[in-house]
Amino acid sequence: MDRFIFLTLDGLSRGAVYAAFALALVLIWRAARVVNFAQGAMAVAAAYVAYSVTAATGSYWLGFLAALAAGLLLGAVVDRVVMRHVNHASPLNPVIVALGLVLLIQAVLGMIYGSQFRPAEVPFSRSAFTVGGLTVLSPYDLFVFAAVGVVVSALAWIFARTAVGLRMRAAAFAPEVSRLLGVNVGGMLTLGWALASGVGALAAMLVIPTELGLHPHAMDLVFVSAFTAAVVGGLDSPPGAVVGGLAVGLLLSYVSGYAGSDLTPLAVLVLLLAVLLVRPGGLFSTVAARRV
Amino acid sequence: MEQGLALHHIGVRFGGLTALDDVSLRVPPGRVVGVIGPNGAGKTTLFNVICGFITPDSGSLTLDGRPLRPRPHRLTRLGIARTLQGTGLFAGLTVLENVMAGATHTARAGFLPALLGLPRSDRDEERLRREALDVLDGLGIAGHADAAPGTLPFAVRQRVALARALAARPRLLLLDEPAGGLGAEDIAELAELIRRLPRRETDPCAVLLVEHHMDLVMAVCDEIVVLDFGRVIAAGTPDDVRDDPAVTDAYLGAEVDEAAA
Amino acid sequence: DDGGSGSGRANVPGVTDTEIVVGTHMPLTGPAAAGYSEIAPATKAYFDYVNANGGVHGRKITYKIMDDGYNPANTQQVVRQLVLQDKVFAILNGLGTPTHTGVLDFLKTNRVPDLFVASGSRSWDQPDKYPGTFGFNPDYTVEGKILAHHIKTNLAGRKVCFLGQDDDFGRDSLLGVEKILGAGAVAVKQTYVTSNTNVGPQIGAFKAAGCQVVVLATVPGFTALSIGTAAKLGFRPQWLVSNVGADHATLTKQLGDAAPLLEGMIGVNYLPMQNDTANPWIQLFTRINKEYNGNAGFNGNTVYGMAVGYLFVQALLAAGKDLTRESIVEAVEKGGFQGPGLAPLRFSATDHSGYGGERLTRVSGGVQSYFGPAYETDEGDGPVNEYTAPAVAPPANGVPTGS
Amino acid sequence: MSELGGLLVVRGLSAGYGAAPVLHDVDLTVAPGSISAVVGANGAGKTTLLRAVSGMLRPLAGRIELAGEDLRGTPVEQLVRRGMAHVPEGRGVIGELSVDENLRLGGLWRRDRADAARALDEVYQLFEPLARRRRHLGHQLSGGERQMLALGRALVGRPRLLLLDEPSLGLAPRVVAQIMALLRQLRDRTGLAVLLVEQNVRSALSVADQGVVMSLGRVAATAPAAELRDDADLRHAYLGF
Amino acid sequence: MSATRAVAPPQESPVGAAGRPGAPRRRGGTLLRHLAVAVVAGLLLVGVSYAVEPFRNFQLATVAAYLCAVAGLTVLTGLNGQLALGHGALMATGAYTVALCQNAFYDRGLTGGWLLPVSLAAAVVATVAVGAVVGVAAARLRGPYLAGVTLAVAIVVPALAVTFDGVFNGEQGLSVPVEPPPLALGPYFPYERWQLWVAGAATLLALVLLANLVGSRYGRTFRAVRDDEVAARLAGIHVARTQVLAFVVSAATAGLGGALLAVLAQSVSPGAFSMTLSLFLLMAVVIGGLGRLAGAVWGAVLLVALPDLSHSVTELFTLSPAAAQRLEGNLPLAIFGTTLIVVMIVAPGGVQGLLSRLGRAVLARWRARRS
Ligand SMILES: Nc1ncnc2c1ncn2[C@@H]1O[C@H](COP(=O)(O)OP(=O)(O)OP(=O)(O)O)[C@@H](O)[C@H]1O
Ligand SMILES: Nc1ncnc2c1ncn2[C@@H]1O[C@H](COP(=O)(O)OP(=O)(O)OP(=O)(O)O)[C@@H](O)[C@H]1O
Ligand SMILES: [Mg+2]
Ligand SMILES: [Mg+2]
Repeated sequence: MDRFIFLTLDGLSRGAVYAAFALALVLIWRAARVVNFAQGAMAVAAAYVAYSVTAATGSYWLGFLAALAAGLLLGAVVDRVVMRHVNHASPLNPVIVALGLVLLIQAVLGMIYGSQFRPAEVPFSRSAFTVGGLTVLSPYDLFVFAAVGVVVSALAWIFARTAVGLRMRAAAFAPEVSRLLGVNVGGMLTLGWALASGVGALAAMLVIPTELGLHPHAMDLVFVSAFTAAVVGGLDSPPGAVVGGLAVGLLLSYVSGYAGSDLTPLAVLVLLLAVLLVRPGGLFSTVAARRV
Repeated sequence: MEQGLALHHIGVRFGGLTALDDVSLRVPPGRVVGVIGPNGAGKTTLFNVICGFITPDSGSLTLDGRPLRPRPHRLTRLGIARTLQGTGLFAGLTVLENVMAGATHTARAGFLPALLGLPRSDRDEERLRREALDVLDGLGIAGHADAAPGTLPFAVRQRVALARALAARPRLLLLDEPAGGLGAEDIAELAELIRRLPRRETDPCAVLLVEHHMDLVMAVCDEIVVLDFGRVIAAGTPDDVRDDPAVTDAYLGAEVDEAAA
Repeated sequence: DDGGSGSGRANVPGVTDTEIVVGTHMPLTGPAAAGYSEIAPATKAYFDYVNANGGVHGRKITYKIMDDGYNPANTQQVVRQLVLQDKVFAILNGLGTPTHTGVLDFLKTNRVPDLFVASGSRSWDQPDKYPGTFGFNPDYTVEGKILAHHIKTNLAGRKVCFLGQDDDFGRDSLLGVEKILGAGAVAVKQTYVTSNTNVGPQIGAFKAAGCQVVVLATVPGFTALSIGTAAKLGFRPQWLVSNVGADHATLTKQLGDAAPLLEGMIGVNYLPMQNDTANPWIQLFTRINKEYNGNAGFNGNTVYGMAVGYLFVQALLAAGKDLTRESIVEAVEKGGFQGPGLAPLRFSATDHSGYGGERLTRVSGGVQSYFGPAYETDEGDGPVNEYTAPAVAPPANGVPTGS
Repeated sequence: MSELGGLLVVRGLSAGYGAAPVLHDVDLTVAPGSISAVVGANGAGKTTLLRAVSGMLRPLAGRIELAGEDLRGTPVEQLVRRGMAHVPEGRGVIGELSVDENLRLGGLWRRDRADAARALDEVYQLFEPLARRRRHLGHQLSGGERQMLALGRALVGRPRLLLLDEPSLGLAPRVVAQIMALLRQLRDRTGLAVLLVEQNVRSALSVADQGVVMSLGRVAATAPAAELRDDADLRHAYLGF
Repeated sequence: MSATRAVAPPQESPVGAAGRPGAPRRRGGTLLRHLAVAVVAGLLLVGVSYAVEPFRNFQLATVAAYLCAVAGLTVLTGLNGQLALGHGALMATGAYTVALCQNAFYDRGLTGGWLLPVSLAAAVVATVAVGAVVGVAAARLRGPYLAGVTLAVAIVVPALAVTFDGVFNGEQGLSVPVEPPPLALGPYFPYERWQLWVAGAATLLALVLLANLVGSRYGRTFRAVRDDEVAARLAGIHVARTQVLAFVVSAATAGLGGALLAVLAQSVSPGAFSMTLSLFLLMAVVIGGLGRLAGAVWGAVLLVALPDLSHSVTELFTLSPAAAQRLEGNLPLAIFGTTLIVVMIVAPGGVQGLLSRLGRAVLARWRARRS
């Protein structure tokens, strides 16, 4: 039983960061109908900015803010300089461009910072509290939960309740028509990219300290887990991303805890199939489209 | 035995919304049956039931007296073809290929001959191509055979869609608003064509027509069924229906005079 | 100068009177590049130093470093490019078990000497099957045995657990540990895969089982991760770490503020400690690093790279002026090399493995240093013996002299 | 003639897809508070004309003025703010958004929130099927319901100039009549100007003040609608009835 | 007040006036036509194999192996619209099958030229089986959801090699014993040339079959399903079956490609079939020109040449040791990435799209000049 509780808490705290990163993927999907394979690399770039700022100023929080700012900016730049000029007629074109961006960003980071791991600082202790002999969550885990909670609520609110959210969705689904309705489609796209990239940067700040450390490839594996999470939850749904993230985190924890970590990839595939064969649009997919 | 397609007491609901309610309908061979009704009355839904896109919550279908459990991709094999509201053409195929695709179920050569590029497959393709061109010719649009549908005027696209349905050599053709977006001249031609279909020598076929264009409906239909809120509110010959006050009220409105002119 | 007189000279690929071209494959990019990408430049720096001091038999060494990103498919390409296109004389210190395994047959078919492979797999020691291939690192089983020997003699009675990478590395290492401690002696055995960076479940299992000693057959990233995760759970066993993942400088960098957790960690090594500034080898290598390597970060990988370079120069000297592919293989098989290593190099006609032993290290006061004697053993059931040969000093000018 | 005081004035407009122009040298004037019906055979370029006017298609040559201001260089999204609304061919309902969201989108750009809300209610009153389906997604609607939604959405913005591309497409005769009546009413009450593209020539000309006949990308004739209705030669030549 | 008549009323609509163009029937049967092209290409390849050095031969052979997989993927993704990120895993399936077969043969002491074709066929069969299973699941999924599942497949299959290391020998993988070139070719026949011949022949065969299929009604149904599933069903096409078929066909070629890769490398290991490979295959498909077999050729060439080129470009710079340490490896990647981005922006139809655009422009100009 203790083991189960331990694995559950462990899985939840991992799942929360997957959720955060999955949220970034959901955001960009909702804003631009693109699965942004470069999200991980962009987030790492922002985390390196945090590293530099923290190293220069000695303040974690300055670095943290710098990462968010860098994330927002990078997202906007990627949209304006690159994605804007990509022909979206085939959904594959942006995917390939994103892969090109991954190579470019990782190479540039490698040139600037080298390919060594860098330590990633944490703002709160990572030592877990002990409750009745059972180690539970650390202050850092609670920080992660809080951050993810705030972001997901904010996003859900923006999309469902605000005019900007409605504009962003409209622009993503039907750019031409939206333009006729007075929506600044270009602006919405840039905003979407910036927001997504900002959330991605936040996720990187949260996840990298729990990983091997800061490295140009630090988010590669997280990207895969987060993409899985987003797909499981339904790419259109921020709450889906959270549920998907937690589900993936728990699954990985249980499988490596009870069955052996070499089976985790297989478990992820099984989860994907189990969910998608029943709900091909993810857990939180909306009503299936009327097609005739 | 009852020939043709028949629907018996069909009911369809979407959540709380009743789209079809106890609808019965017959399309005997050689007839043109029209379905009209206000927007959202359930006409397209009715088509979807016949095509198997929607399984009705109640009621049943028969084809030539035998029970019918329609599945979309089996439809052409049963001799039923349908056009879509909007045109639903394959944008990446040429007009000719679109029409050839409509006759997929008549292809004889299997996978292996196709993979090996055997003459058997070539001959099959050649036959399909010829037949498709004939259909296009019959509709007067063979000149567009190599065009991409996206660049064609709307009226031509409508005809391509019709050609694709006809290429399947149906016994029953379901037309969903075929006159949408057509000019008067095109509509007149379309009317001529629809009237001819049940009576032509090769591959005669009955027609079930959904259309808001009253000129056309009145001109071509042997029989008209009027739906409102998913229920049949009137049925009969065009004249009967036109004079039915319930129909005027729910559907035709003031336009009825002009349409009849 | 009678350099041109050798009969088959013109036919030896990569060798002229003035130059020897050798190549290597390493991950310079990608997730595996961390750490490893520093090795080849260090070797190259050593060669540049030798070249500046007149080269070997008048020949300068050109070292072609190819990036394979630790992807075996890339290794195929780049090694063929080195051999077929660039016509290298030999492949030196190709890195990685899965990557290098794939080119063994190709190198054999083309009779390319395949020297001092950078991995502790046993595959390199197959003189019958791959006569031109030689290892360098101590075998993972040897390492496991030496770590276990320490447990047996100094930590007897403690509950021993094991975390290993889910491949040859982890398996061979566990094999070594169990050879010494007995098959049932390891209480909890866990594995990890590099594609899953959450080791919480494994460490949690150790904690739950009350492990007191944990042996890690992990790459540096996962050493740091394991130790960090354990601290998070309030679990502080005695760590014993494979040489692969025990470089203190690397781990410190990765852990950052959490570096004090490494206090007390026991590792193994067979080359001088990079922080041992009194060691003449380290003094030599530091100097070379400053002058020929752009004063890049100096750590265990730098020492490793230079040690490889030193050994290769020794082998070239031993092969004589009339350098051929056969002569260098013969020279290596003759063995008898002495250099910076603390353990013996076991090269012979029947043994193509590299270093045959290691010495234990401990982190104390933030400094990693050797303690106790060096050990040597085999990968079979042989005993773990102390290795007592005295350390040798580097030659005065830092370039080995012919034997 | 009302030409001088045109709300929309198009001069020498050429536009097309790719290299070959579809529209050649089109001149057109829509007076404020008037309805102009553009009629012509399939492929005559009517849709292209509307797209060029609303900026969805960049003209190759020519000049478009709205209330005396040249529209060149004005981003499409700015046009609604100038009082122009375009209901495109093929309806342009955003299927992934609900009926309510689609409608709200029509008035989102407006400062006057209260009036936008009022306009929304008016649309619901006007198109009662929509009121019953506020929460439904756009792509659940029937063809005609979508058409109503697209039109209603344009009305929420309370435009001065409405570009309608075949609004009768897929609508029941009664609704078509209703819409035509509505257009007439809006014209009379609010001074709305409409550029109406229709295949349903009769009903279009019945509400229009001015008829514009297009043929092969050119304006073949411009005449008062009544005249066009009654001129059998013209009708036969261009409209086929 | 009078009507302004600007143009004359239209005469006759052009529709139907032009007789019956409808794509003139090609001369000769499909098979003959495609075989003829393949024979010419094959002869060309033989010529080239003598003209260039062994390393280039090996590179060309690698191109051939990739081409197999890329061509199949372009059919699946370009013609059938299924976004698959897991073809690296299918290649792995083929590669491991060939390895297991060849090892089994050699362990039993069998030798002969027929072994390799048998193993390659076995690889194709095994991959078809795996492809069918994945394809059935894939047929229910669309767009990014399909991408998600196939990405998981791309990760799982190589991982299985580690899980079942008793059979697949873990990370280290298996070696693939292959016969030397037949003695009839002479004692000094370069091995790399022989490799190119083997890979080239197998790939040309696969391409001929693919081209046949794409040109047949199956190619048409693939595209119809991609464009509009509802309309396709109404046209009598079984959508799911078509999608599975497309998946299986592309799996077969991926399997063959993987098998050839294994034969070329004389070894297989999971690391060679990572997720990166799957993504690179997709890149090749798109960069070459989505949905075109000719585009697949460009894609496969770029897959091999671009890293090599980027590396060569870097070698032109002479760098200080400090700079070299940073740039080495990274600069080629940066060049590679930038090239991808620029190509996608400048030529969204890929290389083949660009070429046909150029071709059409030249043709148009030529015609204009002539008339
Ligand atoms: N999949 C669905 N989910 C929810 N509601 C639906 C669905 N399909 C149809 N409806 C509703 O059912 C009703 C009937 O729709 P249908 O498309 O059959 O109407 P129709 O008679 O074809 O109308 P129109 O003439 O406007 O095309 C409409 O109100 C529509 O909104
Ligand atoms: N996207 C496009 N690409 C290329 N050609 C096009 C495109 N859209 C329309 N065309 C061509 O431009 C011409 C005019 O088309 P347009 O849609 O403006 O005609 P229309 O008068 O609106 O016809 P309809 O009554 O069919 O709607 C047609 O010949 C058509 O084929
Ligand atoms: Mg309908
Ligand atoms: Mg139009």
